[in-house]
Amino acid sequence: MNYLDFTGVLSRSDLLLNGLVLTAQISVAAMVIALVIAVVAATLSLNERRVVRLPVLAYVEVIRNTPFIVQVFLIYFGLPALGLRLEPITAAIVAMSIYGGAYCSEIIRAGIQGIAKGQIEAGRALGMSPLTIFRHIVLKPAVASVFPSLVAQFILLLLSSSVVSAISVPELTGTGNDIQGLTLRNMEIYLVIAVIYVALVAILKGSMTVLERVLFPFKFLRR
Amino acid sequence: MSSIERTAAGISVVRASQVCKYYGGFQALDHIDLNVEKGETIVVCGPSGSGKSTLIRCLNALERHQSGKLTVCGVEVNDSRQSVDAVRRKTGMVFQNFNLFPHMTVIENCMIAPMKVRGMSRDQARATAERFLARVHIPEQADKYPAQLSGGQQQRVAIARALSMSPELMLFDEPTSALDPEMVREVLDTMVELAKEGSTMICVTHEMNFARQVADRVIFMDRGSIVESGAPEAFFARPETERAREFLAQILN
Amino acid sequence: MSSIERTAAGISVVRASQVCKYYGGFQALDHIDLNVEKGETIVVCGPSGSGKSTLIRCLNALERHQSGKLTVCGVEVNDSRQSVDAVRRKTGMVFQNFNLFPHMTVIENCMIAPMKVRGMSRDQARATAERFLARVHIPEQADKYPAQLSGGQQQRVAIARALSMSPELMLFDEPTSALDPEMVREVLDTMVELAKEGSTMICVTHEMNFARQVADRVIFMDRGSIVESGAPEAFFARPETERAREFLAQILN
Amino acid sequence: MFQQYSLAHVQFMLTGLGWTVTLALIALVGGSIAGSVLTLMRVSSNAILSRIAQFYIFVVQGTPLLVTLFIAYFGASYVGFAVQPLVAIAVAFSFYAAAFLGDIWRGAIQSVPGGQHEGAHALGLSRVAAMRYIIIPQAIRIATPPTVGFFVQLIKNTSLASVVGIVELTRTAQIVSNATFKPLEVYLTAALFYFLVCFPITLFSRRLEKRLNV
Amino acid sequence: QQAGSTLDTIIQRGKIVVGISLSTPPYGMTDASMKPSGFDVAVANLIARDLGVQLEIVDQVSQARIPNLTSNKVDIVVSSLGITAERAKAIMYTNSIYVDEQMVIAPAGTQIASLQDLVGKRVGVTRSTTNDTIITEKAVEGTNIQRFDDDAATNQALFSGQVDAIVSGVAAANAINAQTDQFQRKFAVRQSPMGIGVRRGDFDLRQWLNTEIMLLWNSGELQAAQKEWLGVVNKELPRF
Ligand SMILES: Nc1ncnc2c1ncn2[C@@H]1O[C@H](COP(=O)(O)OP(=O)(O)OP(=O)(O)O)[C@@H](O)[C@H]1O
Ligand SMILES: Nc1ncnc2c1ncn2[C@@H]1O[C@H](COP(=O)(O)OP(=O)(O)OP(=O)(O)O)[C@@H](O)[C@H]1O
Ligand SMILES: [Mg+2]
Ligand SMILES: [Mg+2]
Repeated sequence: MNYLDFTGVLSRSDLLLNGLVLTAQISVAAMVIALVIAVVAATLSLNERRVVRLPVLAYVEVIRNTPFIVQVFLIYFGLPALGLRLEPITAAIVAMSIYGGAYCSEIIRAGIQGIAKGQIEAGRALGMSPLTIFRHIVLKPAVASVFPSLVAQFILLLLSSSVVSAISVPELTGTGNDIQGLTLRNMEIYLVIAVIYVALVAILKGSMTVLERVLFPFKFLRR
Repeated sequence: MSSIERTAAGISVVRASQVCKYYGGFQALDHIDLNVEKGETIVVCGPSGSGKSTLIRCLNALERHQSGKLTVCGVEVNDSRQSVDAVRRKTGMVFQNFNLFPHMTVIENCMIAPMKVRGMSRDQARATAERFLARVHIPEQADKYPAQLSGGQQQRVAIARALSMSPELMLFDEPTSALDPEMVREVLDTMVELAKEGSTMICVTHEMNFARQVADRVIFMDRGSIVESGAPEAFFARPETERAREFLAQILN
Repeated sequence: MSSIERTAAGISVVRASQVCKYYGGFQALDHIDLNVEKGETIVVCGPSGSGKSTLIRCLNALERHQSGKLTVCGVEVNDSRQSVDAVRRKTGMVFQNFNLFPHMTVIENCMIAPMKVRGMSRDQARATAERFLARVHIPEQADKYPAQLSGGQQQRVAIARALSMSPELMLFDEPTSALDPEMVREVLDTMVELAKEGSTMICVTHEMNFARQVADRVIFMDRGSIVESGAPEAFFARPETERAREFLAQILN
Repeated sequence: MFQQYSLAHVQFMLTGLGWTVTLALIALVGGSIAGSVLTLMRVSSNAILSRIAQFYIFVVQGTPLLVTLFIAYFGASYVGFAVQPLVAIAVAFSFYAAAFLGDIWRGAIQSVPGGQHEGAHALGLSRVAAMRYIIIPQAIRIATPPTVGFFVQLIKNTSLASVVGIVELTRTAQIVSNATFKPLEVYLTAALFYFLVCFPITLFSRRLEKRLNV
Repeated sequence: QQAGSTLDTIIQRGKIVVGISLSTPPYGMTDASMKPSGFDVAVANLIARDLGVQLEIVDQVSQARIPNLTSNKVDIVVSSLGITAERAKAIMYTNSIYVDEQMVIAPAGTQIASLQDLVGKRVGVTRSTTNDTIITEKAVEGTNIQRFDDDAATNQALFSGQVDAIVSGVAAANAINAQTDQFQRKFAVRQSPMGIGVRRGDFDLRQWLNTEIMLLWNSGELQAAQKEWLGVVNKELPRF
């Protein structure tokens, strides 16, 4: 077997394509939900009251300090014990969102804290309420300033989707493992998968660069 | 303007009596007494750390004084939400570092408060904003972002932004000290126009020519107290205290 | 000092002839001719973007000019490693933002170059550093970190650091414009002392009183060119060009 | 034949934890060495070297670690090396860590303000001396918190080494859960172990960050 | 490649390296003192004993069984390795050491008697196992097959109701019944013989192993191992 033979892998490219599409779908869904979770969690984590702050900090720390695979198992196999049964794909999206949300909330929190005090004072001096200041003065520049870190986190989230094959989601790595079981061509299949992931990451990065320019034109100004 | 007429002695815009402000154990304002009448232009000067910014910031409730009585634009400044909101709505503030909102265009900077605080429609707010941008002589920069402007232009936008709320009192905290020397003039010119049009203004600044030109009164602060206060000619010609003399010697080389 | 005597016309420290510098397509220096003799104090002024910093930075090879001939302290500035090293060793530079090394104490800031460039022993370097810290009047701050000092003190450390390499030419790029008004004086005083002790200095600054007091020559730049050059009294009293007149009117209010 | 979940299992998982930490340390050391090389390539003025490093970082960061591990583990034999599993894993993890550390450290070096380079050069310090005495000491302060943070990620990611035969914590959990049929309890225990190791390091990295920001 | 055959190498170095999945009870697992045990381990021990060499066990997940062999990580694979034609293209098999039956297992109350009854149902199986190959091949259109990475996950999916049925070996079914009586064996899908995996071209090693299997069968030690670990004794083993 010491030669590379891609025919077996390529003849099952339809399977791979399905896996790829599913990977893209669950990743994008998770990114969107994670971002919403992150904004809420970041906001709450900056609340003065400990009762509000502490649960959020606990959420973030527990997620950040345990392996993702364990979180996936607990959601898929553990929740039914509490009467909540999620389909594999739903469970995967939920797990990825919770996981990504914890990391992104740290990033967004840093962004919010990085907003110059003078910005908030200017808002106050204009008579704006705290909520108006947060929505109109703080949030957008905060997200804009940490956008590159968010993109990096989204990429890690995309890659972490390879783990959810463990709960029978037929995403890219899972499909690859299935094909591997059929063809026994492990090297070939992993090389192909690696190339696909790198391509997916490149596409994600590229579209985020464009999105950044559209959403935050003020970051790219030259006098 | 009704609120102003309600105050005791004619049309006082600011009445401070025995106002004290502490940061922890440090006393930043020490029994400040100050009256500002409608239409007056006051220049505040003094060495670094003397409490000039603190005073200005207490006037629009960005900082809260701990004792003494402070009435601004007819509103007594206290901890209540209504008082703070009312005071801030009636005062406009211009900061040393402009503090423009970098993610909004110039005109959006001037529209946001009228829309979100006064509840103006977008069109109304735009019309008002355009008017004030014209008044500070940069109507053509309306659609640029702050980062695309020079420092002097940015500070003029900040002035327009404050004016867009039609404040009864304008506060300036060293508005020209972050500017390149060539841009100082354009901002001072704008401020001179405002003063001559009859706005009530309190300006912390070291630009003594500005003080000579338009100030009705110069106030000299040191270590949290108002040490001297008087017409600019008198103040510059014959400062009463040793501290003021020293300070003027340094500032005027 | 031998290197200086080698130059053609007496003891020129800087000889620039037809020096041009481009950033991409933009011409930042346009055929600059400049001679500075040993012991001279030159003040460079001009509007923002006129190329003052670029000129200063070309003089110690922080930027590389593209055409023309530039000799500094007897060394022809070109791309060779030796030339760049020699020029930087013979010139000292003081920046607007101090650029002190935040991870080193004040005295370490002044010792690093003598030790690593001149190969001095630690003790020798410490003795030299102490001498120069005394000269800028802050010997007692030796063991503090830059962040613990005021802006004026930091800038004086930066001057001591540059002096610690015993440069034949000192370059200053707006050394006081990042300082609070009260600290400007202490730095200018230090510079005046240096000038009076006979150091060769080129200073970009808008402090016109400093220029009047110690400059042998004022150079006015605009759009990459030296537009005027002359004794300070003449320059301030009768600027020859319209551009210089405008500039002075703005600077001096 | 089928066992109650017991203290013996927990002890067995503790030996797995030992491997987990060992692997992470190996990766940190190997990754630091390779990461330093990448960092130097990345900040060097040689455009080709910089590009190569950039490409390497992009590809390794763009591939799931699981896939990288498989390629490293099985790939060696395709090109004719017979390597011990542990060696293959150590190499794969080091390559992986290098890509991230190289990126973190480049960022740290580049976030030292430009004025520091100029200050050093104006004093006549050579490029190497400026790096050695001025830039790198400051970059290390900037880079320490994210490096410690990445170490936590590394500890968690060693769970993937189980697929290529290292009996580390996650693999011990798999083995125990299959012997006891109690996956939930077992995985919760594993999660607790990971948390107990990772959380103090996270806290430490936070403290560092705070201290350096002052 | 080393000089001589793998068999020579094993004897010369005095050690045989055997790939076994230790997370596949009762074939490969760990005992109460966390030593490797199970049917595959018992067979590997017998082989090492008769070769007169030491035994080194390399733990491996099921997907890694064949790659480990083909990439020289192990000498042989004794790891509940079902014999299929596809796999036989990549590696060589010895004669079988056990014949398993693939069962469909489902909650006691459900009516499942044939492959047809699985249509519309979620059927769990461990990825890359013979179980997977067989159900993938035989399932009627409309069956929803869900693949998990190991038996623990597959079983857990059944217990937690995330799947309606699973496909598993007899021994694994025994293991489930030992835990609970909520689940029943519904029907057998197919019999599948298991062998020892050898690298392609290692004919003398395979020949030695075939000889060994015959000797172990005749001495009754193989049946004893089947009885002890799998709870079933095959009446005969297919040979080829
Ligand atoms: N938030 C704060 N907490 C603690 N002390 C403060 C705070 N703000 C200001 N101070 C202190 O109060 C004193 C007065 O400060 P203030 O900013 O009003 O001075 P200033 O006259 O505006 O000086 P400058 O000319 O430097 O702006 C200073 O000693 C300052 O250190
Ligand atoms: N690294 C660079 N790349 C491109 N253009 C530059 C660069 N540095 C300076 N310039 C341009 O060269 C011109 C001269 O710049 P320089 O910094 O010398 O001006 P200056 O006279 O020092 O101005 P200032 O008073 O604002 O410091 C400016 O138009 C500037 O935009
Ligand atoms: Mg102030
Ligand atoms: Mg400059």
